[in-house]
Amino acid sequence: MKRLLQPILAVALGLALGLAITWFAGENPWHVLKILGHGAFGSGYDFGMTLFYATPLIFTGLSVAIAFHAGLFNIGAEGQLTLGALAAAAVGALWPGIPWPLGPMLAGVTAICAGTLWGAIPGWLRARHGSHEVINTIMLNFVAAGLASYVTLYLLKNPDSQNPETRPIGTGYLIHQFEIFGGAPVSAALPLAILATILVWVLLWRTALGFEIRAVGQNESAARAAGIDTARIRIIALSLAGGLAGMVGIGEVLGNAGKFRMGFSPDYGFLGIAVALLGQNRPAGIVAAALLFGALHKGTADLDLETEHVTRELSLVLQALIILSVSAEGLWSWMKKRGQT
Amino acid sequence: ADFKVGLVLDRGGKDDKSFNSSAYEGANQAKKKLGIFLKYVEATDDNAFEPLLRAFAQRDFDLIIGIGFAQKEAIKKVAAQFPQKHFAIIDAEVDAPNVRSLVFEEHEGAYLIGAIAAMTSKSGKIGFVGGMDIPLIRRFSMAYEAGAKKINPQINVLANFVGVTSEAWNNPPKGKELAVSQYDAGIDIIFAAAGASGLGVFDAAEEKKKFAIGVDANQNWTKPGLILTSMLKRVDEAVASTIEESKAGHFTGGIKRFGLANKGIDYSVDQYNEKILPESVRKRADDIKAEIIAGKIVVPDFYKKK
Amino acid sequence: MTTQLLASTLRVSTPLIFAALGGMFSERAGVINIALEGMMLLGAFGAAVGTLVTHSPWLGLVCGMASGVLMAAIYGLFVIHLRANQIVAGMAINMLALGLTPFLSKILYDVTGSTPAIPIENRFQSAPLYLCWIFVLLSWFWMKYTPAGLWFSFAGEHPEALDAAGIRVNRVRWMAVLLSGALAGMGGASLSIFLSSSFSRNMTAGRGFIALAALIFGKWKPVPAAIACLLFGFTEALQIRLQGVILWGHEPIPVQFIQILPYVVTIFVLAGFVGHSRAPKALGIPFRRR
Amino acid sequence: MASATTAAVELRELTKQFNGCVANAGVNLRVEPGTIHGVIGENGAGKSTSMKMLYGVYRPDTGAIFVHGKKCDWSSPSAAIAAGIGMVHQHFMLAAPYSTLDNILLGAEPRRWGRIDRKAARTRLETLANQYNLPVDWDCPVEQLPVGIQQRIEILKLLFRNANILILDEPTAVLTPQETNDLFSNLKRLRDEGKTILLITHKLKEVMSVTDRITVFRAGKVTGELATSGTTPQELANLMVGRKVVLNIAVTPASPRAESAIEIKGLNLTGTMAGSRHKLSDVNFSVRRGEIVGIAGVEGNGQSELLQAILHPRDSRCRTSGAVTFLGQDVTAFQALKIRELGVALVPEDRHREGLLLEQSVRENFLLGLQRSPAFSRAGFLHSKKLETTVTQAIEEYDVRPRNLAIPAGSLSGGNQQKLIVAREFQRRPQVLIAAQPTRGVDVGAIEFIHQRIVRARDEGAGVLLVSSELEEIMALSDRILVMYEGRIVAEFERGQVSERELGLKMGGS
Ligand SMILES: Nc1ncnc2c1ncn2[C@@H]1O[C@H](COP(=O)(O)OP(=O)(O)OP(=O)(O)O)[C@@H](O)[C@H]1O
Ligand SMILES: Nc1ncnc2c1ncn2[C@@H]1O[C@H](COP(=O)(O)OP(=O)(O)OP(=O)(O)O)[C@@H](O)[C@H]1O
Ligand SMILES: [Mg+2]
Ligand SMILES: [Mg+2]
Repeated sequence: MKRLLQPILAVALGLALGLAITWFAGENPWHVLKILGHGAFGSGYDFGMTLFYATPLIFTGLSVAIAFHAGLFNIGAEGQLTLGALAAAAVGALWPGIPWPLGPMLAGVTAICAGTLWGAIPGWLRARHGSHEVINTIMLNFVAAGLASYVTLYLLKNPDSQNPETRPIGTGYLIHQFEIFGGAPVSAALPLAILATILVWVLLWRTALGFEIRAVGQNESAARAAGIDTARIRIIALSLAGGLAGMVGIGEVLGNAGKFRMGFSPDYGFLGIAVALLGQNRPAGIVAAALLFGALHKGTADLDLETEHVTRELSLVLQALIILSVSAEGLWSWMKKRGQT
Repeated sequence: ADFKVGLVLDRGGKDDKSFNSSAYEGANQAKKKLGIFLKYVEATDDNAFEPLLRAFAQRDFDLIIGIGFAQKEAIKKVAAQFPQKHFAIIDAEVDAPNVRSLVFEEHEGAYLIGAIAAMTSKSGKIGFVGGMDIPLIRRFSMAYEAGAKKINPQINVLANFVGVTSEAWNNPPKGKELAVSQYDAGIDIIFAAAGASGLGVFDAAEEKKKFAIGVDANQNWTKPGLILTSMLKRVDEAVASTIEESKAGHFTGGIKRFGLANKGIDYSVDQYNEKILPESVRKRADDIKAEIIAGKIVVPDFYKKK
Repeated sequence: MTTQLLASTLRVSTPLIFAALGGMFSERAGVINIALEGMMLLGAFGAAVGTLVTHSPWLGLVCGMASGVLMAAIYGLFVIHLRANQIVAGMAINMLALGLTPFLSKILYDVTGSTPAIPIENRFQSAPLYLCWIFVLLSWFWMKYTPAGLWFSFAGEHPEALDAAGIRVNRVRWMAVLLSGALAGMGGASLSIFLSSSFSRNMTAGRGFIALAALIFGKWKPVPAAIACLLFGFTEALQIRLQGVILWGHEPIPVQFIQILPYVVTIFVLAGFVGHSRAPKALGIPFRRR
Repeated sequence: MASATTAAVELRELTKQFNGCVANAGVNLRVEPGTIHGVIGENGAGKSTSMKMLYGVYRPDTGAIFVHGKKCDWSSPSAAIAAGIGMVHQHFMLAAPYSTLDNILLGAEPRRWGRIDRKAARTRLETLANQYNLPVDWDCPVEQLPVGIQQRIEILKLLFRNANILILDEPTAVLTPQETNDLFSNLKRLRDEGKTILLITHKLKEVMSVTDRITVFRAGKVTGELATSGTTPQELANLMVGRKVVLNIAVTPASPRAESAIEIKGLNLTGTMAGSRHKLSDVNFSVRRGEIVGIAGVEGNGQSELLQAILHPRDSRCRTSGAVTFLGQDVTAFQALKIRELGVALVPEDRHREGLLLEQSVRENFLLGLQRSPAFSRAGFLHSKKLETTVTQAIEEYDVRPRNLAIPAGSLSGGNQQKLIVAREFQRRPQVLIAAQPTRGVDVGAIEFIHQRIVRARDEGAGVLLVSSELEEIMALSDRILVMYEGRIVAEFERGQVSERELGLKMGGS
């Protein structure tokens, strides 16, 4: 009960703080709140956009969380998802003729493999050379961006566009988009994300491997004493993390754009860190946190449109305040203490 | 009631001092002149264009303008869903009866700028600093080099890029470092097409007392006496005229090109640079301009290069 | 060529050194500092505004420090007092700075995302270049020879021991985080009033994260961290000079490969020579006495 | 008689709860000035908690603390330190990578021009170290020092601060007999100089030999306060546990079988295992099934390295040459897990570091190392129902308190944590049992229990390798005793062949 109530209250508090700022900026907070709610959930299309933003955040949230359980900090989801998307687009652009069920499967697997590789590298470096995964994942983000830029400009350039993007993939690669969302690009990637969530839960809490991952994260020397090959587990965990982040590419390339676009991600990888930690690194929590972030992202975009003074900058401030107050563990006990005295 | 115009700006935002600023300026001029209702929004990411365009359409805006080529797909989709609304897009070609595509022949301007730089350079070395490595910037650099070579086939042209992610548009310190290294290598004029990073190039020019060239808007005033000229891209004119025609009921779809011929692209001369840009150079530049307009010079276009 | 490369290296590393030192203080005291980026960004903004108002880069620098401290105070409130997860709160601080700076510039100058240009005579010409190394030495001295430095180290390594020795852990951490904000603020200031002539949106462009990497690279010690910053600065400066150079054939190497060079070098250097770097043991763990 | 003077320390009705878990439920304690006062009690009885409240680390929920008759209401150790109280904690308060000197002067830095005057501190400390015969290396990072020395550092801390009320929480748990003797003579000397000392320990012999009065804790309460001269170890044990305890279990002689359990030939370590000070050179020995072989030695003479080497023979940081055979199989090319799967159980020397996942539940901790065994997993998937019933039975059988599978292992008291590990490892029905310091920091009741279990495992046919620095334990349990000194086996004795004194001398290298 407390575990549920606490985040809800915290969101409410963060929202209140943010609304206070919009009031300060000259808006009616009640009006702002209504726009937020309407922008995120008001229509099938709005809700669809919320889900559309939430989907990649589920993947990156899971990615960060699984590494976290192994005691590793994956700042590299951004690079992993970039490579995942790039790989999916490359397959689709190089062999556009591949028919439907085969195409998405092939491109999907490639995306996962590319992400996995990009996660395995820092995992291997950490396990075998002891170099810190935080630095390596940050560095690999930059390297991934460079590679993506090279591929989109030199190898798979889209001749019909000024955008830095690849040629479109074959139509056989496109995955199902749900119609009930009135055109919002909610694709089969959403059920895939839910499936991934369930699989991660099963892996972490119902399998021996998952137990070993958590054991290594909790106490490396105890895990080693128990016979667990900690180096191997670390590599596996970061590879899985990379694969999960790579799955963002499936939704983006096969379910939305139909190609790889440079900079398509509004920092999904970094937001994934916040999503994972807000969701307390638990799969269900991650889905909830991703939905919250998706709704905020969509809702605040509408604020810019609907109000006079609230710009996208203020929306960022609002989101930051909500994240801050949700993360404030001690706020809860502080409020309780206040309540008693 | 009022004629309602919605402006969806690119990620750079209203005050990017580049084509978003310019577009906003143009729309604002139209607002003052025609008394229309104007609303602008700034996109947070590439996936936000479509919902924003759609929101304008649903709220009964008469004319919706998307700024930047990144909105191409979104405009295409939304325009098809709202055939009775008018749309316009800057920098991209969308083939639909209710969409006007406002495209600029940047290569013509960059060619001219290259020629001016080559004429002014004493060292025989000129530079180019681009923001993010994307086709549009390649279009600039390619024509710039060709223009310079036209004047001086032996000239050395060095092209650098700030980065490969969108942060490259917002990194003045790095723009400055690139420019400093170019100036140190003997280059005496740098053409900056790098968004806010270009400000760093101007800072370097100021420190090294060398010339720089601005882009999009007239940037001559930022460092008087050091900005040789600016390559103008009249997004403001394009936006203002589109609004005007649409309000008057003369809206037409199709592609509208802005180049040297219709002064959509030009180079700037004003009180800040008339002293440093000699009469002879201006004269020669105007000749080249005329030749391009007349088709006597064919400017290489990166977009057409396959 | 070499002196220019050297000068460029020193310039590029300056903001990184300030920020890495800032990160050093808070992390050595046990507080993870992902928020460096945000503190730098607000510092850059504050410094630009301060310089525009006072026409003095030194006062501008002080304003930059104060802005960094302000951001650090918000961060400290959440991570020390309210025991927020330091990584989440750090990301949120970065977001806050990203949103707050254009918002404030809009209020102050009616321009979102940038400040007016600062005239050249009001900007630093070279002072931060030396100042950062003075701070490296001061930080080294501080950590090694002052009681507060010793407390910082223990707050990060074994806060219970510090507590048992009668020193309030959270006070020490507050001090470290605020100091961290001041230094990161100076790093930001050196971006806006030294390396360029105004504030512009998101002008830190990931430097906070690079500084963090340098800090880890330098094993959380001031001098090695500063040297790591120099390495990053050097690869960056080299990268700038390699762009467009034709090594073989007719075409220059694609700029993309040159751009990723610093990062690839870092990965190899780290794997080859540096090996384990041990984080302060209590890094990231809020302290609470019962 | 005592009430005439004011007590040095008086605790009145102290209570303290941790998230609903009652650690102290009305503790009353009175300590006369200039005495050594023993505090004993089972694991988890609340000894450490009440001492931490006295020292200001924890704040009491209710109750009052008086020091020299003055009511103290402090909220941090700094006030307690100012009042002349010093404490050596059960888990040392030393920051591993920093030097001895820095660890001692922390919080009491002598200053000069705002900087730490390390020279002055060193001069003063050298005097103290000579005076009390506590030599240490001032500049060495404490992590490289053996625990015995770390203990000295903790005591020097108190002396450096001029504390006159000294609290020592289980200071002897990690000491050799010789070191314990030295410590006690120092304590007596300090008492004679007028200091008041509170000593927590599980070793009844020690309380009997060094204290003046004793307070017994049970379940968060004080169950007795007696003069040392008027009591017996047996009485104390009974007061602590609340039932009769067998202090010395009678170990039946072994009937070793022919098959070997462990066979070590020419084992060497020249590598660079982190923190290891002693390499192994030419270690040879064997353990047959059905016997207990004890390895005696002062800690830090290569015992940890030996265990690492035989359990991780593939890791070049642990073993450089030599053969390791378990149950007749050469395992030098085996992964650690494969070795464990042969039927090798391990009670690690440091339960926090190597034995437990402190934040995970008791249930999960039970699974550690067994997660791949067919009993609990099938095709990689865990069998949670089976685990649930097994753990429920096991914690009943091994008396792990409280009987709650869901609480984190870290919230168990030390003794119960140890019992949890024993339950887990013995549950495998091991053929080879490696037990390192199996009763460290564990109360008499639990020691009795664990010793019984080890003997039972032997009688069921396991080969037992017992590593312990506790002479009594080695002497009582081992069928054969090997002495380790500076990475070598320097002596071997059969049961009953050697006296405690002689063994102590061998351990010291003579
Ligand atoms: N920080 C804490 N959080 C939660 N529970 C605690 C904490 N410290 C102690 N406890 C609980 O309080 C009770 C008393 O613990 P305490 O450490 O005082 O026992 P002890 O008598 O010192 O035992 P031992 O002989 O094992 O050291 C135990 O049940 C323990 O689990
Ligand atoms: N952190 C590390 N730094 C350097 N080398 C390491 C590190 N971890 C493992 N290694 C090396 O990698 C190899 C495998 O390590 P690991 O500890 O998993 O041993 P293993 O071969 O699985 O054997 P076992 O688990 O049985 O000890 C060893 O040779 C070890 O030296
Ligand atoms: Mg192994
Ligand atoms: Mg205790």
